[in-house]
Amino acid sequence: MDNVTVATHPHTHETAVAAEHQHVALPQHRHHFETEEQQREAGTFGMWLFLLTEIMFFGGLFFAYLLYRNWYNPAFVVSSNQLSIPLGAANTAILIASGFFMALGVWAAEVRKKGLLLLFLVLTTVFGLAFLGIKAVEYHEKWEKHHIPGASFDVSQFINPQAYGLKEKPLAPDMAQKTQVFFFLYFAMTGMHAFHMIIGIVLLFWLMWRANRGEFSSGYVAPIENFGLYWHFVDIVWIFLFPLLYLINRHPV
Amino acid sequence: MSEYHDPSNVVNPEHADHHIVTPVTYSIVFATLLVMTGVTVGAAYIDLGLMNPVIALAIASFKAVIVILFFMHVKYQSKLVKLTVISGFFTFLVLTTMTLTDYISRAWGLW
Amino acid sequence: MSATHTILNLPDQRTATLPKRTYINNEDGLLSWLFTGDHKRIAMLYLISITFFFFIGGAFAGLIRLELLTPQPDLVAADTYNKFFSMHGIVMIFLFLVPSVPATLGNFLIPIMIGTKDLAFPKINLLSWYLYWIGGLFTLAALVLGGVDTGWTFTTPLSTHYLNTHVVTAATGVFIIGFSSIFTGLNFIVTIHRMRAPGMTWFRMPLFCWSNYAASILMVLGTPVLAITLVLVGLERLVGIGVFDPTKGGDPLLFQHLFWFYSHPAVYIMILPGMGVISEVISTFSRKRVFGYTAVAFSSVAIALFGFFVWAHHMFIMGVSNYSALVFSLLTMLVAVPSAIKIFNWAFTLQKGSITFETPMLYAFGFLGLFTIGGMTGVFLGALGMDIHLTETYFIVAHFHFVMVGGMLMAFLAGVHFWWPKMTGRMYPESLSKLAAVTTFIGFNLTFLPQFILGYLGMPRRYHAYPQEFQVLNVLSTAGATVLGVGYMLPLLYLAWSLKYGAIAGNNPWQATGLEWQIQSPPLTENFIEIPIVDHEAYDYEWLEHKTAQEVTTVG
Amino acid sequence: MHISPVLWQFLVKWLNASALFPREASTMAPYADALYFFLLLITVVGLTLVGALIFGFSIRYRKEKHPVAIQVEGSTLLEATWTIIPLALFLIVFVWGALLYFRIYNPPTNSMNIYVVGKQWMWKAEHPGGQHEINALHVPIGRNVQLTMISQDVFHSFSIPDFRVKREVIPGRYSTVWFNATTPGTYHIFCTQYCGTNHSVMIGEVTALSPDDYEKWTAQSTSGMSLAQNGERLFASMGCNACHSGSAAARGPNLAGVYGSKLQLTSGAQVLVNDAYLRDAILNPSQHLTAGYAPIMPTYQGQISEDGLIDLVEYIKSMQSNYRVQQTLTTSESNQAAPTTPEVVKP
Repeated sequence: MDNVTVATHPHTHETAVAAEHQHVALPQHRHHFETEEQQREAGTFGMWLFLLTEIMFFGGLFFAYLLYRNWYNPAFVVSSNQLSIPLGAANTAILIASGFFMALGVWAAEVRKKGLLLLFLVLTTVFGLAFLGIKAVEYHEKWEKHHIPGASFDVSQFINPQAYGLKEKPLAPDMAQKTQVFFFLYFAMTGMHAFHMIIGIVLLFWLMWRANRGEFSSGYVAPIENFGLYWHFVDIVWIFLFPLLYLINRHPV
Repeated sequence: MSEYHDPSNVVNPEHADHHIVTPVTYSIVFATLLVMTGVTVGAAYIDLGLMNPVIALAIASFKAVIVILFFMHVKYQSKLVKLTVISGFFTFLVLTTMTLTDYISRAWGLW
Repeated sequence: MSATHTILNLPDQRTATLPKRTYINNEDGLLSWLFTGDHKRIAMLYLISITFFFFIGGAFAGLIRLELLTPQPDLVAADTYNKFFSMHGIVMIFLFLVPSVPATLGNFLIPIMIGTKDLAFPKINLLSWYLYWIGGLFTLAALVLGGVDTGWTFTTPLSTHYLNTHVVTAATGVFIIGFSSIFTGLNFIVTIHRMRAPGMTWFRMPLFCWSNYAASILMVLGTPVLAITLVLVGLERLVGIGVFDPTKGGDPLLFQHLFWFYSHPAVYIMILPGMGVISEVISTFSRKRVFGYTAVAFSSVAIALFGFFVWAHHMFIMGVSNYSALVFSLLTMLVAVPSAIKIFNWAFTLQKGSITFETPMLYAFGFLGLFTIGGMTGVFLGALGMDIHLTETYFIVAHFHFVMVGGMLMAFLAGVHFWWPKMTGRMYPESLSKLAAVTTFIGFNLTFLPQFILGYLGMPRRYHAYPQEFQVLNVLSTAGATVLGVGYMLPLLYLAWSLKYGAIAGNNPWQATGLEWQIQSPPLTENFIEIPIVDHEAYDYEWLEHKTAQEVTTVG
Repeated sequence: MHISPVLWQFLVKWLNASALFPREASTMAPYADALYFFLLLITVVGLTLVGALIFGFSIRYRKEKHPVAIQVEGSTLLEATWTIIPLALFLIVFVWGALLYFRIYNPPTNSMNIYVVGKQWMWKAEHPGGQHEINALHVPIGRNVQLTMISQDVFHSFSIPDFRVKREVIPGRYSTVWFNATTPGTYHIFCTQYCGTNHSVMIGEVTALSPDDYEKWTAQSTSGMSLAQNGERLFASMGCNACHSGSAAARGPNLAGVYGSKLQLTSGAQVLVNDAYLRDAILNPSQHLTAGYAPIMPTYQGQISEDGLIDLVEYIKSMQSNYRVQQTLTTSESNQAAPTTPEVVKP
């Protein structure tokens, strides 16, 4: 084998393997990949690496939340009680459903059913938009309660809960100021999450357009698969945000 | 046999065959996720003290794991992808624990 | 006679021609470059871009040194000076050092070295270059609109509440450049994992690939933390709520933690690819495989791994808990060991070799000396008690310039000279380039050795004016910077000259073993006519000899 | 721009001042320098070794002498050697450095305390006896001096190179450093952390005086009011004594004797009451609630300047007799006329 020089390889194995797999060359196959299998795996792996960066991106926020939650626990408890569990739980269910339809969409693409794929993509989008709608309702409520950090942020509700019909114990004035830290992190985290959702929905429309043209009906599923990974990752972020922001230390009810 | 040309990475340990997950599996996972969401909301209304955040995070982690394994197909992926996923969470853990060494031990001494 | 002194092996210049079809002339027109997916063309685009930014950053360095010629604040106003060093830092770190070797040499060579036609995601590679420019333009905009004076570290609460300069613009620039770097790293990792040629096992890869792989891991996992930190700084400036603001309950040290969680690994992002270059160069010019290949390969990975555990050594005096400082100091000592291993492995690669002293080798020798000093002074700073006196003085300035400029820039220049014939098909004038290497080395030492003394004497960094007793050393340093400037201008001139008038280099002027040297120079767009099968380890000079002998017999 | 006077004059000046090493003017300096020289030694030896290897091999194995390379895989023994020896050296450096670190950042008890407030761009030193200095610090030689430092705005860093001490001055939190000056003279104070436009102007001079001179200086430069006296006024004018009256029925805990004691908090934690605790308790009372008291104290965040907080802390410290850091400066008993409105209160 030593005298096999670099430039004179006969490619026997490759042809053998290719014949074995009976790949039909797809138009989406890029020239620098030797096989579609290699291209597909490279795509998946690349997408996962991108998701790693997303983990670390949200990781910084999660760490900030962890730290300040421990520092200012009473403020975090009462301000998290200001969030609506029914809305949050509904949103969780909606987002999980959206992810479910996305997963079905991947399956539909894999079994090359164009109609089903389109249907599932539409459903994914609809549920995604529903999630954003409910989020907007929640944001609006915070706006009305003056819970958006900044100049008009109002702590009186936390200092004097009885006046607002709340059963909670009043916070000391200095601790009440710290509720602003909670709401900042709340808006930063859910806002960053919603931003990812918006990007995802834009991409969904693009994918629907491509699916409609039949691009994913012949076994080329990488874009759907990789977008699915992204969409599920956004789900996972919410799966952690929901208990952290809404649920922990919910009592007293 | 290192000279063996393996363009599809078939003999490569980093390779895994493309596996199509069925809608049945997806549905089971979906149902589990919904049930777990219900459980975590319910658990939030019971005062368990320190266990409340632990339970909430445990359920969230469980949900995340099954999303990763099934919706994101990691169960059927190569070792490489599994390792990648783990390394991401590991690095997050490094960020958290190493930073916490500072915050936790700040209270220990005067200096 | 000269044949015994050198391994340079150029074809007969009277008959030599450049290959008919190369990646350079494959397509014509500016658009064919701006929309290219070819990793080699993108590498050249990057090379031009980072050279541009290098000289911008260098100009600021020159202005800084000029101001520091005299103790009085006489050349520029204080805030102008602050903008100078901030821009110098931002441009040099984010626009030059981080992309330097990976985005140029790495982009060009990694696919060829592992025997594939391109990086896994050519479009993302191009996107990365565009992001680099968008980020660069933001940075330039911050500069043109009036500058930014936070220093490259964006320290809160200074950057968030006390400055009226273009912090958000510059931070946006850095944020975007960060994604450029993420995409480069992501591309490398996927390519190295997924696209190696048949027979190219992990332990047959050139060490350049190993070190770039290690750096890529850091890029992918570290950079997003910088991104979120800058987002928070931006929000704090724009919306005005304090995650980092002590008056509102935030902790300014949290910023430091998050910032250095990226920015310390960033140091390894900058130096690791340079180490890869040095491995290639030293092996080639001593005709010998790298001593302890596995140790060098694994030390790269070890540096990358440990690199994530040591960031708080930038904060020893900043009020981190002292217990935590202990842990971080210990880990810092551990991360110094792999670098020491590398140095000795390189030195012993020379042993029993057959050494010649072409330009890349001179730069590599420069690297070894300067990096040893840079690394050892890093141990000074990692030692807790010593750090108290030395940190935030010129000692630390000298230390990281020894690592970044003495290390990385030397390695970058070694790499550019080493692969220039491959990238362009032309040779540069050897005597002139040797002169440049020596000039750079002398100028560098003259510039930065005095700064160690200044630092121990206590002169703080980022000072616009300083007490008079520090002047002599500062004059020395400025004088050195002048020499250094000449040393950096020379390659720009003769390399540009060589594009047209340089001798034709042929496929393998250095008689090196890497796959990149077995193809034509400049390479074809698709690199290889046929994907090679690799049946030998990296740095196998016996294989090369065998192959050459065979070619001679078959051709001749 | 001009290159001021003739260069050799500066050469003389530089060599006279300190050529390569700063003066050793505190008890800490020899310790720091010892480690520095050890590290220098390692560096020089290491550099010589690497240089000798490179030059030795370059000469011995250059192509003319050694035309054909002999391929060597590596050597586990050699590699183990240059893994273990540097590791051992670095670990020695780590231990040594850690010891030095604890020496510098662990103020001895009974050191005299001086407060330093950093702000853009000046240092304000406040002696308990009421001496206020800007960009200057007078200290006696032969006494342990502890600096309790805080920043009003951004990060600063208080550095006295000739004493080999430095510490970040942080907004919102006290940090401390200590030294014991050995030689009378004046030494530079630098702000070493970049703090904005006039960062390089934020320098000052520390003057180490012999005990006699120091006595003279304190007598001459007193403002007439000790910090504790200022604090007492502030305590009254802010209405603190309405709750912290010291009587058993008071709504706030009795502050006399609280400094230096262990306090049981509502949260269940036990804390040692020190300067930092007192400051935090004024600004964020609900997190520092003494067990048995209701969280009714308002926050004074943004209402008292750092100087005012220092005065209050000093006052509370002086409200008892069992605190460790006894300040028995003659001037602190000074009882001259004082301003009617406390200067430090900001509405």
